[in-house]
Amino acid sequence: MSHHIIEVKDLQYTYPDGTPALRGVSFLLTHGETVALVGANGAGKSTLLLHLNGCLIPQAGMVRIGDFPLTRKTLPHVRRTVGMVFQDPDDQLFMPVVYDDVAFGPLNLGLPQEDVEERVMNALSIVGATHLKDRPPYRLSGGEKRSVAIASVLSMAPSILVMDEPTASLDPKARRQLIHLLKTFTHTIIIATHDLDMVLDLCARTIVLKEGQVLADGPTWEILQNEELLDSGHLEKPLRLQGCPRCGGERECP
Amino acid sequence: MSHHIIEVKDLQYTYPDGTPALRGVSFLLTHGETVALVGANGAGKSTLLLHLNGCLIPQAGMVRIGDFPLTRKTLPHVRRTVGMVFQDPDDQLFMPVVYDDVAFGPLNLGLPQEDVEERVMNALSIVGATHLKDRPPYRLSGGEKRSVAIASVLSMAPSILVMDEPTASLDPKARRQLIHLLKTFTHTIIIATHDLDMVLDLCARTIVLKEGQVLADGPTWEILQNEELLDSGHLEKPLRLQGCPRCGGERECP
Amino acid sequence: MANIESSFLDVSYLDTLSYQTTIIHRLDPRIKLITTLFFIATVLSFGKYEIAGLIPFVIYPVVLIALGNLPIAYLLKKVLVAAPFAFFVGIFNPLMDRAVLVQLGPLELSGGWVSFASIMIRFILTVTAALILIASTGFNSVCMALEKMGAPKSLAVQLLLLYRYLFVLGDEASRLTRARSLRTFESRGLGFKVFTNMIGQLLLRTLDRAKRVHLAMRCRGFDGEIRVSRPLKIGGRDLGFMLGWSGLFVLMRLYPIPQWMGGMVAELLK
Amino acid sequence: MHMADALISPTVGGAMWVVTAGLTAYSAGKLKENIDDSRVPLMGVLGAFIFAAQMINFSIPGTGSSGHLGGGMILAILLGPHAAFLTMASILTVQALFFADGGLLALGCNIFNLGFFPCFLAYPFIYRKIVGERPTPRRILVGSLVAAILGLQMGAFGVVLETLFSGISELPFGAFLLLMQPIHLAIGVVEGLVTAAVVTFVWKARPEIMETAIAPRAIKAFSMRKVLGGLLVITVLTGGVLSWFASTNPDGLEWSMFRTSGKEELEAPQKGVHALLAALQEKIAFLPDYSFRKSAKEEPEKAGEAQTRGKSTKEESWPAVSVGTSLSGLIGGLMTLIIAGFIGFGLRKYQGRKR
Ligand SMILES: Nc1ncnc2c1ncn2[C@@H]1O[C@H](COP(=O)(O)OP(=O)(O)OP(=O)(O)O)[C@@H](O)[C@H]1O
Ligand SMILES: Nc1ncnc2c1ncn2[C@@H]1O[C@H](COP(=O)(O)OP(=O)(O)OP(=O)(O)O)[C@@H](O)[C@H]1O
Ligand SMILES: [Mg+2]
Ligand SMILES: [Mg+2]
Repeated sequence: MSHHIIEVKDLQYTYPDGTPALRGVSFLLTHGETVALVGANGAGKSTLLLHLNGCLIPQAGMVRIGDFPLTRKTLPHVRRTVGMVFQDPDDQLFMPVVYDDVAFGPLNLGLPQEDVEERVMNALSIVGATHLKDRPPYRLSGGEKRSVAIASVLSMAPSILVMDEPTASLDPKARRQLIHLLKTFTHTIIIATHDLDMVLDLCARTIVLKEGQVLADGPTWEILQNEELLDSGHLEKPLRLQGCPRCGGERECP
Repeated sequence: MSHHIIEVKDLQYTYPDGTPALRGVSFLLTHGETVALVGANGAGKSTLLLHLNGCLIPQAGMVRIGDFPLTRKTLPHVRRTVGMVFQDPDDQLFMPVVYDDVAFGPLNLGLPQEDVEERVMNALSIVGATHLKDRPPYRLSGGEKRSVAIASVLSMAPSILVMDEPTASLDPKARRQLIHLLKTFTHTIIIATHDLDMVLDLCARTIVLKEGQVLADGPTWEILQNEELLDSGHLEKPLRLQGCPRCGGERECP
Repeated sequence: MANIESSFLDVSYLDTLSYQTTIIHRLDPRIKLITTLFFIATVLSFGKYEIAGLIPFVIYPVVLIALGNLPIAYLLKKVLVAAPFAFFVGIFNPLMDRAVLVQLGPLELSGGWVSFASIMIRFILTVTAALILIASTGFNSVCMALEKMGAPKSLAVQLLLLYRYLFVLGDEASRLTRARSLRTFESRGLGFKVFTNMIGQLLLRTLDRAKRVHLAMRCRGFDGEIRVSRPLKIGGRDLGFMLGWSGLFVLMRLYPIPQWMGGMVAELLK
Repeated sequence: MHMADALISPTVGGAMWVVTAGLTAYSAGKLKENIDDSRVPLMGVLGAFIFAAQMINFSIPGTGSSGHLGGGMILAILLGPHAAFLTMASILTVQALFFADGGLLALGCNIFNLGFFPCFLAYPFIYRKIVGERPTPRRILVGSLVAAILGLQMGAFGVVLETLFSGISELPFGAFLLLMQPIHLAIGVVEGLVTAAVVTFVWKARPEIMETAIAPRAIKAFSMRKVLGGLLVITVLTGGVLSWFASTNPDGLEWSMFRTSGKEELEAPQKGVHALLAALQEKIAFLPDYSFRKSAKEEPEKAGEAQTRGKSTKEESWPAVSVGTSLSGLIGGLMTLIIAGFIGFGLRKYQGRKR
């Protein structure tokens, strides 16, 4: 199914104030892949993600989602295909109660009432948040907000999920639950994050960005072992691969 | 020096909308300790920290900083003793340029011009941010903002540092630099965080909060090994103590 | 204010321009503020049918743009964007005032057209002057200047804080609109109800932020007064700038330089 | 509905500056009296909020256009009149400086139109009276709607008056009024609805915020009277001083002729010291009195003078100027522009080389 493909070719973007954020990024994601996008603060991760669902239109280069290159014309199609989960769920949850929020997208798609209801309940049950449906979003905990934000995107049945730092400011258990949840998804997923341990758990492939360019793109395990590469990308080994803080011993992996 | 002591006794706090955030918290910190405050989202960590420097006044129970119980009268003294680094540096950097921001506290203390200048430059050089002094805060990167926020507190020469999630949304290298920086401090430090690996590196002692009460209080190493306790506190073992993601082998510590 | 989002970017860009260190940028902000105000007042003091006398005043923006290394195309674009109100009110002049004022051979110009042209020239001059002020001084310095010149402290502090959080909240708002636009199709879901929820949400977050900012300020000894230690000094060069320009403005106001030059050319042609 | 610099005379602009400066000082003083230091950051951040909120818009059904939040009323409700006025002043300053909305000289007018009316009249005398001590959604709706509409109507009327007094625009009073008021009726309805909805939202989500915002500083009627009184005094004073100033100038008609025709100007200084001084004195007081043209015309002698100079058909007609002088003006203007261009170009070159 070629419509789950994301192709980015020599993408460049400079913010109107003159900050160059992307200086020629290229990669190709195929159906069902879960890919991590890592890199230093300001490397351009968020800017790149904003291109994938048409929040930003390429200044130079090309983005293709499925069969369509991203242009103003194909925008509605692209937005239906790509679902974006924001870093701060507060940005995403603006309706008075959770149910309305999750129903917002499907309603705007013009679906009939019953379908909407089914989609909403379905999305909420996938993230395990059915019991929250009548609560106002601004009274939820951090982890709950995150789940609802994901549900509000899932209810639009996107084929590709784009997430910006989904584990930020979650407590360890909520983080773990999120990871388990994402593992069950069969979507094509691209995650920008600083949480390299999550990357290790979720993503087979990793793309390292540095100053708006792709520094490396390959199997997660190899990239996250390459200390030189990590260092140049302002990263470090995932914590679980680092030495034990007490005895200082390196972990040997058979 | 008893003025580096923090004593909290049966502290309770309910938000105006009726949310009970603290339901009787007690502990004692002594001079030079570095203590972690961990717990689930909504456990009351931030609320507790806001009491330590008098941003909130106890509704019941008592907070004592040094020799003085915290009341409206002792507030100025307490605020000089306890420096607070907020979770979102944007909340803390409210002046037009970095220099002004770091100078804000000393100027309010009524110090003469030269002393202010010295303190500002000193604080900036401790966090390695002297080159940023003429930049407006909104143009700094996440890690730079964090450093400047710390400098703006250090310039008031507090004896106790209180930090709320200092590593949130930093890239791995910036996080590591922050940890190194904090290691060099001899202040009494209390850190609320979800980053248990940082706790392992920095704090000899850990306090676990759950639903506004102290669930455990003791040596970090013991607490972070106690799986049952961690689970009940919505936490998990620090990543470096977890099984290897590839071979699944548990790390054995001699 | 049709496109606020791009206005935000403009703010950010103008702000960037003000970080340069040209001769113009280094002048004392108070001097630039006063000179700008004097410039505007002089330009506006001309009669409504004046055109020729206004033209020499172009020299002020031209020189400042050149010396301050400011992008002229960008400034002109900004002026155009702001033009509609002056244009729509001014365009009534030709309709109402049809008496012939100027006769150029067979061409008859009514007073209305002359005064309309005059309005547009004033508009261009005054707006450019204000934009140059901000692009060569920076907003924070203008605030400092205002405060030093006797504006109430609370107003100056207001301006500083407003400017500081403009960017933070602007980001928040643009993320909110972005999130909405991602889930709206064929402009469904852009209605009033959703809008007020978003504004309400943004307002709640703003109030929370204001509370946190206040706490952060209090933690550092804030007692209702903001102290800033940034001495401003007016030197000889600053005075020279102000007096030189003001003198020139007065001269250009008093003497119709274009008429002289035109007259001279006419003499020569004869 | 921002007044633009290009449309006002220095007299009107200056007078309104003085008035707003007075109001600002008064508000700042009031604020200082009620020491509550949490208000300072709140004002600043809320000012930024108004800008941010304007980025979010909604589509108005059936019109294809979109609306957004204006701000004055909501600030008054959340902050009280004095703080709201100051915040409005800072918002308009930023708009004037960055977005070229209005202008520096028109800033006084704009702060008055968009700040004074909603904060000091519409809020205390309309909104507060309707909503009372115990708000209900219905009262908030009615109060916001009426207050926003009337506040904007007053503001629009202010724009009309200021434009009229400036005399730069030829728009007749009646026509301008008929243009401005209905437009601002529509804007006011939208503003009122938005204000009501947002205030209700906050009031339901966090009642405690609204309580602290509304309860403590209900302004008393007597202090309002003082404001209005002070305002009146300032207006009369500045108006008086400025009109005296303006009346010492020659008639607008005469002056403009003087300007457009270069010859007379050239000749003037040649008539000896006496004439020179007189001419100088006329010009130094450079506040033009065109703004008072209507009243000037009523003075028979001056009107008569105008008639002798020009072959006027009706009262709006102006003397035609001979081809020669206008042509020389045109040529001279062009030359000035070219010279200015050269100077700019040269300076930029010079700057570039220095770098
Ligand atoms: N709205 C904007 N205007 C101007 N510059 C911007 C804007 N947003 C981001 N930038 C700049 O673009 C660059 C890339 O930013 P981006 O947000 O994509 O980085 P990031 O990799 O997501 O960083 P982080 O890990 O901190 O989220 C940075 O230098 C940043 O300062
Ligand atoms: N301003 C407020 N008004 C009402 N309730 C609040 C407010 N701030 C926090 N709470 C509630 O108080 C409880 C404790 O919140 P607090 O912010 O202290 O938790 P926390 O441990 O810091 O959580 P996190 O890890 O997510 O930062 C939560 O239930 C929260 O919803
Ligand atoms: Mg990012
Ligand atoms: Mg917290």
